[in-house]
Amino acid sequence: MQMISDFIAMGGYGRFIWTAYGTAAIVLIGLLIISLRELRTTTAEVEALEANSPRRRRTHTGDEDAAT
Amino acid sequence: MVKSRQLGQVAVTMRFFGENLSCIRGERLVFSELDFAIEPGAALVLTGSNGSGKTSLLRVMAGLTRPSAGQLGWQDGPITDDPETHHSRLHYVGHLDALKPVLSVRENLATWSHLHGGPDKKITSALKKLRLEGFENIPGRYLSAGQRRRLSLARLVASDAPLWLLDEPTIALDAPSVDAVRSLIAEHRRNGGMAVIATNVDLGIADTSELNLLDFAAANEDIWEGVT
Amino acid sequence: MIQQYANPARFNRLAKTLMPWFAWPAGILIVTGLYFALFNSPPDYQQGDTVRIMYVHVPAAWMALFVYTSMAISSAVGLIWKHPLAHLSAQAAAPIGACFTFICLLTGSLWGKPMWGTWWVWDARLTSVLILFFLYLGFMALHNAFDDPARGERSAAILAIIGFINVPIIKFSVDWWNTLHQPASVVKMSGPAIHSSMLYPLFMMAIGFTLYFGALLLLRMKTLMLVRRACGMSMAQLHQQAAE
Amino acid sequence: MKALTLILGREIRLALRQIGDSAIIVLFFVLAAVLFPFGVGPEPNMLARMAPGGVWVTALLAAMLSFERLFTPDYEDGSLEQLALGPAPLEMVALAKAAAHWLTTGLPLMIAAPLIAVLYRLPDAGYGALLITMALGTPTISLIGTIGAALTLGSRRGGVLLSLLVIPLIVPVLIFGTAAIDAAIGGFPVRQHLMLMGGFLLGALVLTPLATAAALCQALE
Repeated sequence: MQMISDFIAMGGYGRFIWTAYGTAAIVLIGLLIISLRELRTTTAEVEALEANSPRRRRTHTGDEDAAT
Repeated sequence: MVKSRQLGQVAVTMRFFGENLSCIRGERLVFSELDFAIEPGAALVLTGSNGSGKTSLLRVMAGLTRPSAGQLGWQDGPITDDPETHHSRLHYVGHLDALKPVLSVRENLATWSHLHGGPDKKITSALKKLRLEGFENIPGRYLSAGQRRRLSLARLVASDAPLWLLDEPTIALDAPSVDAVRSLIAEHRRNGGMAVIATNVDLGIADTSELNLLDFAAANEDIWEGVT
Repeated sequence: MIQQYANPARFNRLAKTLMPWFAWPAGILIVTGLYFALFNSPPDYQQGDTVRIMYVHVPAAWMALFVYTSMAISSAVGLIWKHPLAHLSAQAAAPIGACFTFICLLTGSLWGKPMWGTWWVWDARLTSVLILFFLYLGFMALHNAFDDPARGERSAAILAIIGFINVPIIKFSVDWWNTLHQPASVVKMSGPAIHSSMLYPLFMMAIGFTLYFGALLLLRMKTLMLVRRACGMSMAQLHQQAAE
Repeated sequence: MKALTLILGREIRLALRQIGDSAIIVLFFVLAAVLFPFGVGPEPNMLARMAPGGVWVTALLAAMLSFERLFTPDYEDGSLEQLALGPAPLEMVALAKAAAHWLTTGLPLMIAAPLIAVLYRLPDAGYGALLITMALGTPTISLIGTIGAALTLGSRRGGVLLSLLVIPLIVPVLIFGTAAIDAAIGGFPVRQHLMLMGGFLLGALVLTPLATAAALCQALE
């Protein structure tokens, strides 16, 4: 038990070291999570856009347009 | 090919052409594989529905917009070699009138014609051709839309340039002014000049070749196509 | 698909294959690096345990400079050869670089408090890194200040190239001015002035951060490509309706 | 070269017609500078100690105000397109714009600066250095400001964004400007600070037109 509390104390500088590591971890992991969430929402958006104008229907209107 | 400038006569008589041009606007391919060529004395009319790329093509010809592919050139070489010479060979009249409300009509025209090396005495004759004589000292802010448009067109005659790039020149113009513009273009072509006119309205100009932007539309392909 | 422009599909496949090779090694290296940094390396004879902050501060500083340099290079490539993927990689890298710079500044000041007795000192190295942070924020702010994304990326690219002058200033600030900040002690002509037991965790963390940057860059670039694709598709449909 | 004088002449004529704009800038400079004594208190040697920084920072902020109006009016009414299509290269246009901005804003600020320094009870030794550093600094600020103005042309919140971009680039000029005045007051040699500021000016004179021209090209595309 004593060993762990020594380790936490870090020779009296514990709060500096742990805040440093803590904020670094929060920033890096936070950025990762935000990026992953952004990817998910954008893929959903592209799929939605693709759904309401599937390739087949688009070329169809394309031909019609060229004919007129 | 006489390249020196002769007073009153359009000296630079050369072909202007573009090969395999394509242009992207707002993530969308506006037109692709577009070729054109204009001979001295000729006029090219650009037609096509709104958003088909008429203005984009004019800006590419003027060198304002860099084409995504292909190149433009005169007979003595591509425009990218010497942009300044290319710019000195053309007048571009876009939708915006380049007019300062604080400056008078004469001062406005003088700034642009002096920049292109136009002599002072041609300013009054330019204003007369566009039916703006007597407006010399009126500050720009009092002009109506049609008058502003005519002042913008006066730049064409105030200093010489073989190639005219006109983007809907007859908007907001009354009938006599449209006739004045038509005769200006005809006289310019007689002097060996060239004109490219983007318009949706029939200008009634004799023997022009036509280029419909829709023939070069890229079937709605966006450049980020393959990303899934 | 227009071949001579960017080839997003090919890049997309490449990113899919490369991603695991960046992500997993990054995780492993950072975890082992942390283990060595916190448990297995000796405290400094003068600074005691505060030296452990070095294992986060120094790699973050290296990454801040490395990411900005990669942004400046890809911006230059984007502008000169009009290559849209290059602009995308700069846009994707900016937030990552900003986070690394923020970590570098924060851990630096947390290390400065016990060692120099103050959170912040107007020292050449610290000031120039602060300016680097503002340059990152300026790049991101300028990037989405325009309605047309293509316009935003090009003008931000110019800022990235102009701001690059700051990177050598940061690198050599410790040599030009007598700064409180420690001069270079790892990458030196005479070899590193740090004992190997401290050097290994440092390199592990540095490589781990670089791989983390690589993986996140690929991920963010894919998102940005999808955003552009959505923008292109909606524009195309708009004109499709207009043509009908 | 003729084109440079033509464009410069146009800019100055435009500025003279709207002389109110640069007058407002100088007025803001005076007002902002006067605020400090209210905030910090009228105690003489505190003010004297703060004079170089106070004058320089407020002069910088005053110059910052006028950058946004540098290209935007021309961009909106189409004059910028015509300038770009003129026979002169865009770098020339950028240089002419920066010179016009310095004449209409930098110079008035330089003239007003000693008056403000009197309000701050700047020691007599400092006035010479103040004028020289302003003479070297304000053109650099104008040059770097044109880059910011060109970069943020057509953006939504142009003004604020412009300051965010320009301030980091102008920090060195501010540091050595104030350091030179402090050195002069303290009787120390001023030469090295002025040499560095001269270096910044020459560097800016050569490099900024390139960056501004590139930014203007993007804006016109």
